[in-house]
Amino acid sequence: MSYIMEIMPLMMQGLRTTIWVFVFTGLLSIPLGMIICTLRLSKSKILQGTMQLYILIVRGTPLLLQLIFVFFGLVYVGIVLDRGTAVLIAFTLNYAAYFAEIFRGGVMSISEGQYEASKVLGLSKRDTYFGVILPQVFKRVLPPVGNELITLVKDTSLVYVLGLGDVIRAAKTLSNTQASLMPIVVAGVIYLVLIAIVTYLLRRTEIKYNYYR
Amino acid sequence: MSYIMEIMPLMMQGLRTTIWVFVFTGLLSIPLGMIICTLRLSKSKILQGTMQLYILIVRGTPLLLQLIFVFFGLVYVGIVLDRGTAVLIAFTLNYAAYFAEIFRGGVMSISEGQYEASKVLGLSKRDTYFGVILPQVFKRVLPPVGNELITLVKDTSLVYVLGLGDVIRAAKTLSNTQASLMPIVVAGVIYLVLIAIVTYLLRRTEIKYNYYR
Amino acid sequence: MLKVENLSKSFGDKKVLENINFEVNKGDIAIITGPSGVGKTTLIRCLSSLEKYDSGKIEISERREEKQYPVGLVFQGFNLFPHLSALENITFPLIKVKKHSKEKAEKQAKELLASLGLEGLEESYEYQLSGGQKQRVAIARALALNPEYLCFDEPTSALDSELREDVGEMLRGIAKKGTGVIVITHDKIFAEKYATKLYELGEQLELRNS
Amino acid sequence: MLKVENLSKSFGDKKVLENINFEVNKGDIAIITGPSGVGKTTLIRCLSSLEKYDSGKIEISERREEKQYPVGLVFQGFNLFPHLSALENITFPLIKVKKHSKEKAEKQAKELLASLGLEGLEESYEYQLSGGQKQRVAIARALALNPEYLCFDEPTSALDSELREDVGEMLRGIAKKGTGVIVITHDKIFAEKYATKLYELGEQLELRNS
Amino acid sequence: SSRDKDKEDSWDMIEERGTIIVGLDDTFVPMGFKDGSGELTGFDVELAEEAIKSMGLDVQFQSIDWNLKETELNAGNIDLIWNGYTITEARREKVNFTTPYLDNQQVIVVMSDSSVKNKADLKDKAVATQNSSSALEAIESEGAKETFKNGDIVLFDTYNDAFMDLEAGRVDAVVADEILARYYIAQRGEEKYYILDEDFGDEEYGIGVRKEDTTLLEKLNTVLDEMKADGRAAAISDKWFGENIVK
Ligand SMILES: Nc1ncnc2c1ncn2[C@@H]1O[C@H](COP(=O)(O)OP(=O)(O)OP(=O)(O)O)[C@@H](O)[C@H]1O
Ligand SMILES: Nc1ncnc2c1ncn2[C@@H]1O[C@H](COP(=O)(O)OP(=O)(O)OP(=O)(O)O)[C@@H](O)[C@H]1O
Ligand SMILES: [Mg+2]
Ligand SMILES: [Mg+2]
Repeated sequence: MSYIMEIMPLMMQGLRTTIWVFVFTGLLSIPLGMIICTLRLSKSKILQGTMQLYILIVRGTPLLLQLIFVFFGLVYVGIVLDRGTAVLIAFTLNYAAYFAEIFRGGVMSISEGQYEASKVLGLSKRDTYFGVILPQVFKRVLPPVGNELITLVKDTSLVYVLGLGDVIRAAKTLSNTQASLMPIVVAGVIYLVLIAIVTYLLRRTEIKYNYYR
Repeated sequence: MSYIMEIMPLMMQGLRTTIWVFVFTGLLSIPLGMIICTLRLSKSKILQGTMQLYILIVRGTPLLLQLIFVFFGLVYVGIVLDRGTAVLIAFTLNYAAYFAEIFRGGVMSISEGQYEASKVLGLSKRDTYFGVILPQVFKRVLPPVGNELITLVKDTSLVYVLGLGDVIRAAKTLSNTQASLMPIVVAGVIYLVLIAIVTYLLRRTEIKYNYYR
Repeated sequence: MLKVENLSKSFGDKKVLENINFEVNKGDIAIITGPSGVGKTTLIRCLSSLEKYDSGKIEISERREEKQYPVGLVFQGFNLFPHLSALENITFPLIKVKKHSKEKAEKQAKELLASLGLEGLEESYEYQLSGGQKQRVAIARALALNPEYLCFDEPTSALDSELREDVGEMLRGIAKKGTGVIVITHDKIFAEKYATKLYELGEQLELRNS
Repeated sequence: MLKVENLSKSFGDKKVLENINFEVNKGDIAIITGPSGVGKTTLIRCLSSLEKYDSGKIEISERREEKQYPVGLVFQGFNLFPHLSALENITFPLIKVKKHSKEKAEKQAKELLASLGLEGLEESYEYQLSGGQKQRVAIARALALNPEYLCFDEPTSALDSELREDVGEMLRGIAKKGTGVIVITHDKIFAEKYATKLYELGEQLELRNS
Repeated sequence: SSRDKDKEDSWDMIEERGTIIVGLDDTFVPMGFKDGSGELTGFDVELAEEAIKSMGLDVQFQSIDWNLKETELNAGNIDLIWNGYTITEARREKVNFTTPYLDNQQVIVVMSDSSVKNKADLKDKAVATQNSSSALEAIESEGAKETFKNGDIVLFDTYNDAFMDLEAGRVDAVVADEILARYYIAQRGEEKYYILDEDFGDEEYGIGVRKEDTTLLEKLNTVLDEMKADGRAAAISDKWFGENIVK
């Protein structure tokens, strides 16, 4: 017990990093993902193509490399970001691409009949999208969005490459100084708890959407 | 050009690691995921509970920690695995849990009517599952399975923690010795190509399943 | 007038409609019968511009000045919005397309539902409705918008004879007010009773009486 | 004999069936009519054990020695298997449940499809079929398995009158061979013509004639 | 642009700012690491604090990924690499080093019951070290890597992992900085390990400075000399190693 108390301050310091990266990325990337999805599905070939290229590059390369690129690479074109900003930009741009694809999958899974009904009722593209399609999409994408958020909790550990200390880095440091695997086990438990909380909140939201089938 | 030639040998060595981890994990974890999904949906409360716990722990903790645990932690109970085996075990157990949940989502998305029709036709549970549900599930889970495989390509870089050198580690090492970001850009391009290949194969499979709507 | 000239349509190799000619005036109730699989649904899907046709022409003269496409459709499979209640299925398009206030839309929707025997089901979702109840919500939703022409794909297939009469009377009502009504049905009695023009779709679309 | 005693069923607060009594013998064609939303679909879903009921009893005497549940059902919404062709929709259960060889199953399925006017559509998938064509595939799929009792939920709603006759004759055929047939329909003519027992479901299930 | 700024001596800028940013891998015991309470500590950390304070400036520590240390330095994110940083030829091409302040050896550590008794025995054995470390450079420059098992060396992210692997028996030897190796051995149990008499060469620790920062380099060298002369360096060394090993 006293052992746990001893390692807790550093772990908590790491936890703070983990949580802010998670919360801000979540809050920023979901709306951005929706915008990207909308542009990706727009009529304009240019917008479509740009978004497709963007999604391809972001999903086609590791977030770790993207972090390095945003922080170190942009310096070459005169953009010097501080560590926190670089992390948020890289994470948000990365996760927005994933969310955009999830939303797109959701939009395309809505049956043709819903579009046809909207069309013959004379609903505008806009009303169809926001009134008929998106509300049904939300229900369907909740599970994959949840998965992505859980992955995000774990991906936060990549901030180590910019020298930020998250839970895992704290655990590895402590494991190093104490030559023991115990801090790693503690880190595992911390993640489990975090993810249990996220899962609980997701389930509550799912229940809310269960009013129809 | 000669510069590219200089960094290529180490990059290629890394690429070999990336590819075998990807291929073997893919081949082993998808069938295992199907088995876990089946057990998770079985009638036995014990099996259900065990699988739920397993999925919770695996998805609730980072793969990085799982790798450390399998490779270093198991030594404490006398199980000494070689690097390759440890990597495959940790990756397969991890990805199988994700695939299991994707399959379960697919199974549950099949409309009640399909189960009811099977039931009144007198089809056995087994025939319903393998003849009616799974074939429809395959079509629906293809996109999320594809996403997971693309994530796998990138996750292979975690093998660094067991002392294996993949593309990213090669790039970081070269970037360090040459004080240049170029190797990192090259690594990005390698990933893009790998993922483009995976995406192409996935699209081909999707087209195959397009015979019905 | 809604006028169809030499309309042809195939799915791949399969010719479904060939040189169909046909016209409906406002105030008409045109009823189309014909064997299963002959192309009736395909025809009215072309009319309401859900399906592209290979050749021919569909002309609509004297269009009201509105953005809304002038041909409505009640689907064979209903296509209700599952996330909206029976009432909302009707009010949502009214509010969005007709720009009605919420109150006005709800008043109109409730009256329509009641006239189709659905009082008390305003708050039900699609999965809670019986076959015939879904069908009536779909009819109410289309009627509420009052399009210039309105197609019905087997609107009484899941209804008992009393409700069929109710639907028939409603169609007469809207026809009288100037809507052009086009109905597909297998119900001969219904067809004979309510048609002002009765067609049979076989190889060709033939006028049986008017 | 299939015997229903004091069957009651509600959805939440809403009582749908209350103390229903009813029996069907093998060889009967029991036809149930009744207003939309009264509970007909719910009743036969209980018979084929898709829905749990709150109280009462459903007894089936003289069951053949088979694992298969003895009451089949053709759904109001068809529920075809979308990943199987029309032919496979029929052969798959035949091969799995009746253990027919593939050849035998295909032969039987083709005959059935032909007798329902679907020759040439063996390889079509659900999305390629018209409303009435889907309905007939669903009927063929249920008939092929030859259950002891077979329920039909509005089996002719999407069919023209000629096909209705065909279906009616088929029902007679299987009833003669010893199947107990239960049909829900809104088609009075069909009901009068083919029923050996005609019921109307209102507050109660009343026998109209037999 | 910042690129041009990189080429200028940044001393004026540092003085104006009043702070020197020291980059370190905060998992690197005993030179610079975070203890359980999250405080940075270690020999190099204390030495740096003392030295920079006597230059009249504040010190700020910045954790970095060790693989990217020179990238961080040249991007201007940190001003110094001061964290058991071995002076090697390869690194000299990218950074300037202060005069060495510690001696170090690349020692070979095996389990005490190992059959490996000298360098020659390492042939066809599995050998591990840390990635991007000076030990790796030393091994490669001796051409020893090719003689190891599979003609390769096992590279871990931290020495801790390498020692755990040694204990598990999956590698036969670990090549590490002596100072570091002694710390781990003390932590994990002295009797379990054996340090071979032969090694992969002597080395020296220095502080890494940007090539263009000649003023900073000069001032650092002066301060270090003063600290060695007046015994402040010796005191810190005593605290961490029980003896004065500063040279
Ligand atoms: N899941 C449900 N939840 C709540 N109410 C339901 C549910 N399913 C059916 N109902 C209600 O039960 C009643 C009976 O439905 P049922 O489908 O049995 O009617 P039906 O006689 O088959 O009508 P129809 O001829 O229109 O198909 C209806 O009023 C319907 O609204
Ligand atoms: N997507 C499609 N691909 C191929 N064939 C199709 C497709 N949709 C419809 N068909 C075919 O076109 C023909 C006409 O279909 P349609 O739905 O118009 O018939 P219908 O007259 O409405 O019949 P029903 O009374 O049975 O609803 C049918 O033979 C059907 O198999
Ligand atoms: Mg049709
Ligand atoms: Mg019904």
